[in-house]
Formats: sequence, structure tokens, C-alpha cells
Amino acid sequence: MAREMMYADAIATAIIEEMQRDPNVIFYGQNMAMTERDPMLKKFGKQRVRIAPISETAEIGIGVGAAMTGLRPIVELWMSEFMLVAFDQVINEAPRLRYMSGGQVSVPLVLKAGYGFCAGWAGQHSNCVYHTMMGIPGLKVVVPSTPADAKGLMAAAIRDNNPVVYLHSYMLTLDKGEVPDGEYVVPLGVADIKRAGTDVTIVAVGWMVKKAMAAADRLAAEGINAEVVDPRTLAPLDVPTIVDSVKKTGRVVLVDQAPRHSSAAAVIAGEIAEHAADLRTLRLVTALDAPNPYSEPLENYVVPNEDKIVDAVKSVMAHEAVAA
Amino acid sequence: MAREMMYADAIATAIIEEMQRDPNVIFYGQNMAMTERDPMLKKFGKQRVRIAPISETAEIGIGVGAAMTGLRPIVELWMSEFMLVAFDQVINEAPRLRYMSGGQVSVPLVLKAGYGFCAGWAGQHSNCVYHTMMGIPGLKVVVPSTPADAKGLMAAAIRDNNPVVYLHSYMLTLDKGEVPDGEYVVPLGVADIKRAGTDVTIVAVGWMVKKAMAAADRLAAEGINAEVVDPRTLAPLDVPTIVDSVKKTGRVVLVDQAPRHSSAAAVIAGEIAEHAADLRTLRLVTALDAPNPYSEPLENYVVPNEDKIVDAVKSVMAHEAVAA
Amino acid sequence: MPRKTAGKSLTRKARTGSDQLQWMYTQMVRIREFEEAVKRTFIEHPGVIRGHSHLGDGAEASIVGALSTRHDADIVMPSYRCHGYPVVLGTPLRKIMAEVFGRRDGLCHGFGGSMHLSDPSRYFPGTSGIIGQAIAHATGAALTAQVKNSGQIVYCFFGDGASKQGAFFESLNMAAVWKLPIVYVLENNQYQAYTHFSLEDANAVAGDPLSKKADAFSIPGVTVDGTDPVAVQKVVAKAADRARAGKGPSLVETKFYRLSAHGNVITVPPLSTQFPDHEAVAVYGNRKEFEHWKAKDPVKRFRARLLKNRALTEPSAKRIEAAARAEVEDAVQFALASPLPAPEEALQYVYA
Amino acid sequence: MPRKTAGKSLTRKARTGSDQLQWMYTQMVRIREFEEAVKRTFIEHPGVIRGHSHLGDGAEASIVGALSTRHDADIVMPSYRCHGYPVVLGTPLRKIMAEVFGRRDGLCHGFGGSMHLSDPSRYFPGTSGIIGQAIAHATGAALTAQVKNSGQIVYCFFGDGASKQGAFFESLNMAAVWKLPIVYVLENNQYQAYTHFSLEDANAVAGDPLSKKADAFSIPGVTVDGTDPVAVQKVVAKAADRARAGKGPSLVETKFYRLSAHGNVITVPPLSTQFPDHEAVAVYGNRKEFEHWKAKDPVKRFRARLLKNRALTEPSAKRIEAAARAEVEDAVQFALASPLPAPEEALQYVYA
Ligand SMILES: Cc1ncc(C[n+]2csc(CCOP(=O)(O)OP(=O)(O)O)c2C)c(N)n1
Ligand SMILES: Cc1ncc(C[n+]2csc(CCOP(=O)(O)OP(=O)(O)O)c2C)c(N)n1
Ligand SMILES: [Mg+2]
Ligand SMILES: [Mg+2]
Repeated sequence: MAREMMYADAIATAIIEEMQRDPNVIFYGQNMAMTERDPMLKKFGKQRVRIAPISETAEIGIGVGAAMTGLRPIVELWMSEFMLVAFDQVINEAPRLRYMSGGQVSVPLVLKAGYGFCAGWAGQHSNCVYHTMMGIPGLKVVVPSTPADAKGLMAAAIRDNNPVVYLHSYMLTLDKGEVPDGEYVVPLGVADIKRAGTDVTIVAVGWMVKKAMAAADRLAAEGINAEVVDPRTLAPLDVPTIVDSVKKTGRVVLVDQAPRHSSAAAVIAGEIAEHAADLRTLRLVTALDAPNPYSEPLENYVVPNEDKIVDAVKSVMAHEAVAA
Repeated sequence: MAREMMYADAIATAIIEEMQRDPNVIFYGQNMAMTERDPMLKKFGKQRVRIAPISETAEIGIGVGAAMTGLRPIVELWMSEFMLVAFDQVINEAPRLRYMSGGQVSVPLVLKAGYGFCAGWAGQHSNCVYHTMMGIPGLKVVVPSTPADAKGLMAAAIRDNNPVVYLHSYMLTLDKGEVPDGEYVVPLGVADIKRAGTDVTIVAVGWMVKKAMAAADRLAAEGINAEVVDPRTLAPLDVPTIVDSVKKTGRVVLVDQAPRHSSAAAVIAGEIAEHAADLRTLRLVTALDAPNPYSEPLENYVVPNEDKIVDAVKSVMAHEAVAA
Repeated sequence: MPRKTAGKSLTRKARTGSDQLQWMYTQMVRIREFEEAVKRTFIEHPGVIRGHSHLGDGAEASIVGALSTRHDADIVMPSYRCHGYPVVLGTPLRKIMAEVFGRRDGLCHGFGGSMHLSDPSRYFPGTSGIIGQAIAHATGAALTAQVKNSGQIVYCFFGDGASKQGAFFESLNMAAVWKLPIVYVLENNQYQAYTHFSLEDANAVAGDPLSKKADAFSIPGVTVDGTDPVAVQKVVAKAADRARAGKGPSLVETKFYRLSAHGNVITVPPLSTQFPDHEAVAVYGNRKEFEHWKAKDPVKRFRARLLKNRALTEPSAKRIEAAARAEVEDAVQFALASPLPAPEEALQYVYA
Repeated sequence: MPRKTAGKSLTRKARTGSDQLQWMYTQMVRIREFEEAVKRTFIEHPGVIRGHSHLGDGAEASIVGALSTRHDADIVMPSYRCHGYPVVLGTPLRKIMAEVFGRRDGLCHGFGGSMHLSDPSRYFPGTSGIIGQAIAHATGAALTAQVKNSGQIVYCFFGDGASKQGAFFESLNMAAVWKLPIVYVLENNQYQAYTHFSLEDANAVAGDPLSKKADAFSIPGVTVDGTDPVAVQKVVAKAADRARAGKGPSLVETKFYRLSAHGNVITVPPLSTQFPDHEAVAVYGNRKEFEHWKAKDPVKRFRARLLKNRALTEPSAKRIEAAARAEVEDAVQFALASPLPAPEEALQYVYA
């Protein structure tokens, strides 16, 4: 059974279901559960659902320590940039402690944050910082692009015994989609082919999956059959699925909301370069090299969009594919 | 005129010379200038040379504010991981303020830190976190590999009107080399071909340049003529020099002390994939996917070394180069 | 940033007497009118203001009382809730409004918006939207003043919520050790976004004032009625004198009440947004609290007091108010008429 | 981590009387002997210890006094200067030494080393090498205890230097608001690395104790002579009782003196390293200070006091010391004989 649900509700549903399943899951953060009337507080009580001050280092660090000693905390961090004030906890504590202890402790922690709110929030609230968390051994990074994935990946993140950064796109908050009822877990580390195609591979992340799908529709109308691959988790990164698609189509466009050298796309392009050796033609479609500007025309100019994806696909189609 | 000098001394020399040149340059950090006998303190006085508490967020944030109002601070941060507790200041304050002000303010700030001390410092002190600072519009990142570059790039960093993260390799601290006397400025954003070659390009960063040079010597003895390219600054990244070299040799090995997906090498590989479209063969030689372990055999296993570079070069040599 | 040896401030000339009080009232009214106009824009011109805007209504006495002690070249570094300060510093309202509207003639040419005003020519270098971080920047500005021996001091404003961020503690410790010329004004408007400060502050939980945090740095800490500009002026003047004398920082908690909601409702475009009810009502269902503080509206109370004390006549009060309204209305029209920036301009200003 | 309802502690049984005092002396001697052996290893077996090791000599009274109030299942979370705590918790010295030597039989199989000991089976989950960060982890462990209602409390140890890191302030505020069962022990050994605390702490600059920082959270703050284990026991017991009673955290500053240098000299391999002179001498040229505190050596003073009070006889003191020496010597031999891990093992333990 499935139900149509908003992306934001799918995330909330997963959290509620997992909290019902496992009494060790707790949930806290700023500006949540302010009053006794809060539905989560009512359901799970004030031991398990809490409001926190603006103290990300302590909030995340407390999550790490609680996870080391038997809880499974979910920390609500709101915008992903707010993690930066506590970034040592994210990339140099949570993912290191197990290793340094020689496997004795584990840190089952979920850091939940929205990212990339390109809606006039200017230079410090709208950027994508996921590249900073990629490739950190011990850390997992999830970026769901649909309501169903949002639910299934949140369930997996909570059940995972490692620290997981769960990044939801603020731009997708209200998007609707079919979401399976009840237990639904999408494994971490498995990319999803959101649309099968033969001519060109588009690899896109989070909000950009939606844009890539729209671009693929437009391209289809022009006879170009694009495959859209959504890695879903940036760590672990499902390189084989991406590389197989690229080997099949022989052409790839990578779309990312972040600026070029701070994008996941550049790293994925590096993998493709090593593993799909006979690829001839690859394009990156990323944000331009500027922080997010405030004013609308400026912001629209910086952030990637459907047109830019369509153009990039057309430019790679102009190359002869070498693959079989 | 030039003199043989240690890498560490070359950095110190640049700082002293620039402080002599410009009274707006100040220098502070933890565990420095403890007593009146400190030579820097004696030379520049206690207004310009200061000791700071273990407060990286304030140390860097104060540097940002001082830079906004007319000073040119150099903040000594010791190990680059210590910046993580203050990472918002590094990637979401210093590089954004100019843009958000519409060009009214500038932030001429140097954040000096050592990185990658693979000498038994275990999981939190020896890692490479430069990838987290790449591709952040407004931020420059410098990684010198020789004493001469160490001096010239520090001078450039101090004179630059933007925030610059200056990352020196702890492993190169005592290495000696010729360093030009007096004014010597290496522009930011210009890669250096450390060794010219024809058969294969090796792109390496920081300490890995030294390993790549040693590997190139060994390869030369076997008749393989490797070109070693040192980007010197990861931001701005001199893509044309790298791509031209790769186009010339047709083969590339990228060497990086960081794990694969958190390496600069992966990002550079992505650029090569887009720009050197007829490249057939690319290999990444990076740290294995683990935090730095404490014990010596473990650490040596994780970190890239000469042998691994030589092997990777031989493996790419087995491919037919397609370039002219 | 222009550098001056701190001159005599215009406002200081008249620190006592009705000139000063009228100046204060004028500035408070200008801030209030400006914020009301921003709020109205969400209704009258939907879509014109993007992102998240935050108003200073309720903070007027704190802002103006504190800045009334300022000397000409002193530096002002507020939080992201920053409209009120440049209003007092003399930045043309046209430029401020145009920035809030994202226009090319805005203070920051549309790059910063409501949260990131900046007017270095008037000693207002800029703000951060990341809570607490600008406390360190302000401390750095004080370091510049000290190193350059410029005679300037820094006024650093931040919220009750920000006082729970590590940057606050680290910065005050360093400022105290280095004896930097800075006054820290903790604007306790009783809420951090939707959270009442009693839910997150350990001093508050124990019934202590937030200024007690000053003990952690062995510096003076005072709490003052932040709805009374004269009371604020008095304690900030003392702190400013201390800073000017090279004795280091002080912490002043001005306690008042934010009169509007935290900000406009957060929406995903193209859904439109407006200011909702104040959190006391919308979140906590506590209309009584809201009405209690509404009755203490600092602008209204100061007006009544000045009239009572005859520091102001009813006609001159009306003149001040009408002038402020006209100035703000002119700013709105100017901002509406100003063009949006051209897309390609976005790649400017990334590097200096 | 095993979870127990807090039982009666072995040590508590004998909180007064000579059993307890002898237990304390024994633990102090075991720590001291262990640290001396580590220090000697740099000379006797150069290259065996890599990286940076930090000793607890001088901290014995603080560690043992505090932990003497511990109940069986209480959690202990120290800083990276962490050898002494597992010694007291009963972790075999063999395993600790083997870890410091980077051997496969080490506590963490050679993955952590001196800075990252961890023995969750004995309620010691692990440490962080990044200053101040583990204060938040310890606070999180206290959250676990509270949520699970396990009856456990947490002993969180950290340095004077760490009390200048934002994590310290943020954590104590949250612990106070949430009334978490935790005792914060600020080990003021008077130096952060090479910096005397008077150069970086605002309380110290003003002549106040560091425990004054507790005011920022409206929690009890006490400073105690950290060279006297009985004095430490007394104040920590009160703080522990408060935590057990659900009344929340306390801050205890134990003031003592680090007797060795911060750590072995930092070198680039293959240069060899040893412990240099204490910073008081090597950096500040202040041998007087060093000798002053050396004369207050907590182990020696406690020994003398116990002998004087007849809580201990000379022969039993000697027995304790000889046993500790033998235990440590055995640990060194065990560690030397233990194999290094095989290279490929490095890819273990990355994920759970
Ligand atoms: C580090 C960080 N965490 C969270 C936020 C989200 N946030 C924006 S405003 C705000 C409330 C700030 O409250 P306060 O400091 O009292 O200032 P006020 O809004 O009352 O002026 C929060 C939590 C942020 N911007 N930065
Ligand atoms: C965030 C951070 N900054 C700097 C360092 C470098 N560092 C290692 S130990 C140390 C001194 C710590 O002093 P203190 O907290 O007093 O502990 P002690 O060594 O005296 O036990 C410093 C600054 C670090 N590890 N982490
Ligand atoms: Mg507030
Ligand atoms: Mg210390």
C-alpha cells in the first residue's frame, strides 16, 4: 500500500515510525517541541523529544556522546550550513570515534538538515555544503530526491549504526509523491535509475533530480532518450551503477546545485574518468562560482536550471559516443 | 640571490618580511609569543604579535572582523583540523562577506595551518581537509610543496585582498631547498610544472609532490618520462596548465594524501574528464578509505607512497595514449 | 573603512536636555516606521521581498539608547536583524529599503538583502546570518581599533539566542584578556525565533538575568530595561566610557520584547509570505504576555513620557512622525522604482 | 556499553577510613608509575611510541579523588590526556601500555594510541583529541543516563585550556537546562600546552578562580586544591550527589600542576623524540615555579600524610609501590612483546 504524501511529511513519517519501533531513538533540536501541545512531544514524551538552544556544537556533540552510550539520536539542525559552526563534531568526531576505539564503540547518529534553499536567503543560508562531508571514512551522507526515498532513506539512516548526515532539499519540501505505507527502508549506498534511457546519462542530486527529470522530458520530445541516475547517497557512493549507465550511454552530464569545485558532481566525474575509460564526453552543470546572491535575477542566474541541463545534454549529443 | 632554507623557515621569512613591509599585518595564535623574549614579539611588538586561547571560532572570527576594518591578520592555527571547530568562519563568513556587502568590504585574512601529519597522531590530527575548502567562491587555498613556493605563496597570500587558507605540509617542515632572497611572490592560481616529461602526467599536491618527484626519478630509470604538475593553489585551480599537460602526455595519475572522495585529486580528475576529452587513461592514487590509524604499519598502509605512484604510472602506461 | 580619531559625537553634544531626547524619539520613530513599511510590503506588494526578513520593532529604545552614546567614528556591528542600526547611523532609507527589495540601488546592490545590510562608509561593516558569529567579527573590529590606536570603540549587538553560541563565550573571553574597546549589547527580546528564552538559557531557568554570564569573563554585566532609551543610554554610556578608557569590554543586557513575529513565514516559492502572529500567540497561545508587552511599546511610552515631561510638544511629536512617515514612503517608492540587478552581475564581488 | 543500575561502589564502601585512603594511594602510585614508564620508553626504546603522548603526572590526586566517589556503573570521560583514568577503572595496564605502543593487543588494537584510549566495558567510552569537544560527548552520555533512567552519572574531565572552547560553554548550558547527571571537573594544571593559563583566561587575568565560569550557567562552581585527593573527594562527592539527585551539573575546578612537559617533543620522523623540560623552565625560564610545585607533588605529599596519620605504614607503602612498579614493568614487557597490527587490518572498524 502506498499513499500520496509530501516530501516533508514522508520524512516526518519515517521519524515517527522509527521512534515507535525503537525506544532508543530520540529527537531534538532548536525551535521544535516548544509546548506541551507539540504532537511529537505528546506521542513520545519529553525525555525523547526536546528543544535545544542555538548551540550546534553541543547539540551534535551531545548526540555523538549519547550515540556512543546506547541511544540513537536524531538531531534536527534545520539549515545544513548551521552544522558548520560544529563541523569538527560532524567530520572529525562522529566518524572517527569507532575507528580510534578499535571497533569498540559505534555512533548511530542522524544529523538532519535541509539544504540549498534558493529562495532569497542570500549568501549564508542557501548553499550546498555536502561535498565537505563526502569521502569522510565512517560518515554517510544521504540526499533524497523524492518523497518515497525521503521516507525509506530516513528509516535506513536511523537504523544505521554509523553517523549519517541526512540532507533534504528545502526546495522539494512540498513536492508530492507516492510513499509506501509502513516499513519501508531504502538501503544506503544504492543509486536509483529514476528514468531509464539509452542516449545519455544524467547524474543529478537532490533537487537537481527533479530538474533533470523535467529536462529529460523535454529532451524526449526532441528524440533524445536520457537516463537519469540519482545516487541518493553521496557516501557510500554507488559508483558501479553510475559507471554502468555511463558505459551504456557513452555520454554523461552531471548536475549539481553547488559550485563546480565544491560539487559532488566533480567527484563523481573523477570516478567516471577513472572507470569509464572510453567515455568521450562529459559535462558538468553546476552553480556558477559565486555565493548565493539575494536578488532573484542574480540567484536564478547562479543556480543550475532545466535550460542549462538541456543545453549540456545537446552539447554532449553532438559528440560521437564510443561505447558499444 | 637565493639561500638554502628549510620549508618552515621559508614560511617564517615570508611572514617577517611582509610584516616589515606592511604595518597592517598582524600575527596571532595559540602557543606562540608566550614571553617577551619571543623574537617576533621583540621585532613587532605586542600589538601586532599575540598569543590566543584555544578559541578557534573567536580567533578566526576576530581575524575576519579585523580584516573587514583595515588590518591584514595572519592567524596561526597549527593543525588544519582545528579549523573545523570554527568552520563556519572559514567557509561561510570570511568568503561571503564581500559578496553580501555588494563589494563594499574585503577580508584580507590568512589562515595558516599545517596538514596531514602522518606520524602517529592518529585519527583526528593527521587528515587532509583541504577538499572541504575547495570551490568555495571567495576563498583561496594554498598548498606549497617546496621551500621556495612556501615563501612566495605566503607573501602572495598576505598581500591578497581575499581570505586565503595557507596549508603547509607538516611532513615537509624540515625539507630544504633554494629560496630567493628578498621580495619573492608566487602568484596564486598558477600551477607549476615541477618536472617536465612526455609520457605521463602526475598531478600531486603538497607532500605528495615530493613523493611524485621521487617516483618520477625511479620511473626515469626505467625509461618512463613523467611530467609532475603541482597545482600549488587548489583555489583558484589552474585547470589550463593541468589539462594542457594531460593533453600532451595523454595519460594522468593524480596523487593525493586524502581519501578518494575527499581528495582534491577527484575534483581535478573531474575537470580533466570534461576538458581533456580524448584522455583514455586516468588513475587516482589516494589514501585508502579509513581515518588515519595510530600504529605505524596501519598508517603506512593507508597513506599513498612512492610504490603506489610507480605502480599506477605503470598501469596507465599499459594503455595506448590517444593524444597526438 | 574611513578612519577618524573619535570626534565629538553630534548626539553627545546634547546628551542631556530635550534636544537629545527629541533626537532619540525621532530615531525611534524612524525605525518603527521603516519596519512597519517592510511589514506592509508583504501585503501591499507580495513577492517583492524574498527570503527571510526580521524586524526591529520593540528594539527601538535599546538601539537608540545605546547608539546615543556613540562617537562619530565608532563602529556598529549588529546581528542579522539589522534594519534599525543604519537608520540611526544616517544611511539613506532609500538605500536600505532598496536593498530589502533586492534592487540595484540597494545598499549592497541586491546581493545582501534584509539580513546583510552593510554601510562601511558609516562605520557599519556588515552582518552575519549565522547566529553568534558576528560577535567575533565585532571583537575583531575592536582589535583593529586597538592596534591602530584609533580611539574608536565598537558597539556589538546580538540576541538572547546568540548568547548560547560558543562564539559568544570565546569572543568575550578574548576581548576581556586583550582589553578590547567594545560594548556587548545582549538584546534580550525574550525569543530566539520560536523559542522563549526561559526554555534554553540556564541563567533564566534559575531565575537569574542573562547578564550574569559576564562573570565567566570577570567583566561588568548589567541588565537594563530595554524599553527605556534613557535607562539604556545610562548603562551603555558607562560601558562605553570603560571601553574608551582602555579597560576592556562590558556586557549589557537590554531586556525588551520583539513586537512582531520572528520573521515572515518561511515558504517555498512561489507560495507567498507575510508576517504571522507573534509566537507568544501563534505558538504558545499566550495572548496575555503579548498584550502585556504591547502595552509597554517603547515608542509609545517614550512619546507619552516626553510629552508629560514637556521635552516634546504634541505638534512637534506629530511633525516628527509625519516626517518619518514621509521619509519611509519616499524610500518605498524609490525602492519600487529601482531596477532589479541584471543576472550577469551575479559574478561580481566574489573576489576583491 | 553494558548498562547497570548504579550499584554500590567498591570505593564508596570505604569512603572513610584507611582502606579508602590506601586505595587512593595505590591508584595514585599506579598512575604515576605508569606515566614514568611511558616517559622512560622514549629513552629506553626510542621509536616505540609514535605521535604525541601526554602524561597525567601531577593529576593523580585530582583523578583519584574524583573517581573515589564513583559508583560502579558511572561513566568516565576524560580528555586526550587519558592514561590515568582507565588505570583507576581497572583496565589491565598491559592493554593500556600496548595501545600506547601501537600494538595489536592494545586496548584499541593500535588504532587509537595514547590520545584515544577507550574501554567501554569499564564505562570509559573514549576520548577526543580536539580540545573541548569531548565535553559535549560526556554531556551526551549524561543524556543517555537520564533518558534511560539508568541511575548513572558522568564524570567529565577536561583541561583549563579547554574551558576557553565554545563546546565547554554550550555543553554546560544545555546540561544545566536539561538537569543532566554530570560532574564537570576542570583540571586546572595551569598550562594549556605551552601557555600559562594566566595569559589566556579572563577570570585568571582578573584574579578570579576559573570555577567562576559556573555563574554563566547558574550552577555550583567550586575550586579545590587538586593536589589533595581527600579535598577533591569531598567537593566532587557533593557534586556527584547533586547529579544523582537529579539536580543537574556542577563545575569543580581542581587546581594542581602538570609535572612533566605537555608532551614529547613534536618531530618529523625519523627524528626521535623525548620528553623535554617542563614549559615553566624551557619556555618561561621560571625554574622557581616548577620547583615550588614539584615540592607539592601530590603522590609524595599524600604518602607523607598517610604515614603521619598512621593510615599507612612504611612497609605497606613500599609494598604498594613495589607492586605498582612490577605491574607496570609487566605491562611494558607485554606491550613490547605484542605484535604490531598487520597493515591490511587498517581497513577494519571504519563502519559499524
Ligand atoms: C548557527 C545558527 N543556528 C541557527 C540559526 C537559525 N536562526 C536564525 S535566527 C535564530 C534566532 C536568533 O535568536 P536571537 O539571537 O535571540 O536573535 P533575535 O532573532 O531575537 O534578534 C535562529 C535560531 C542560525 N541562523 N545560525
Ligand atoms: C580545537 C583544538 N585546538 C588546538 C589543539 C591543540 N592542543 C592540543 S593539547 C592543547 C592544550 C590543552 O590544554 P588543556 O585543555 O589545559 O589540557 P591539558 O593539556 O593541560 O591537560 C592544545 C591547544 C587541539 N587539539 N584542538
Ligand atoms: Mg532574541
Ligand atoms: Mg591544562
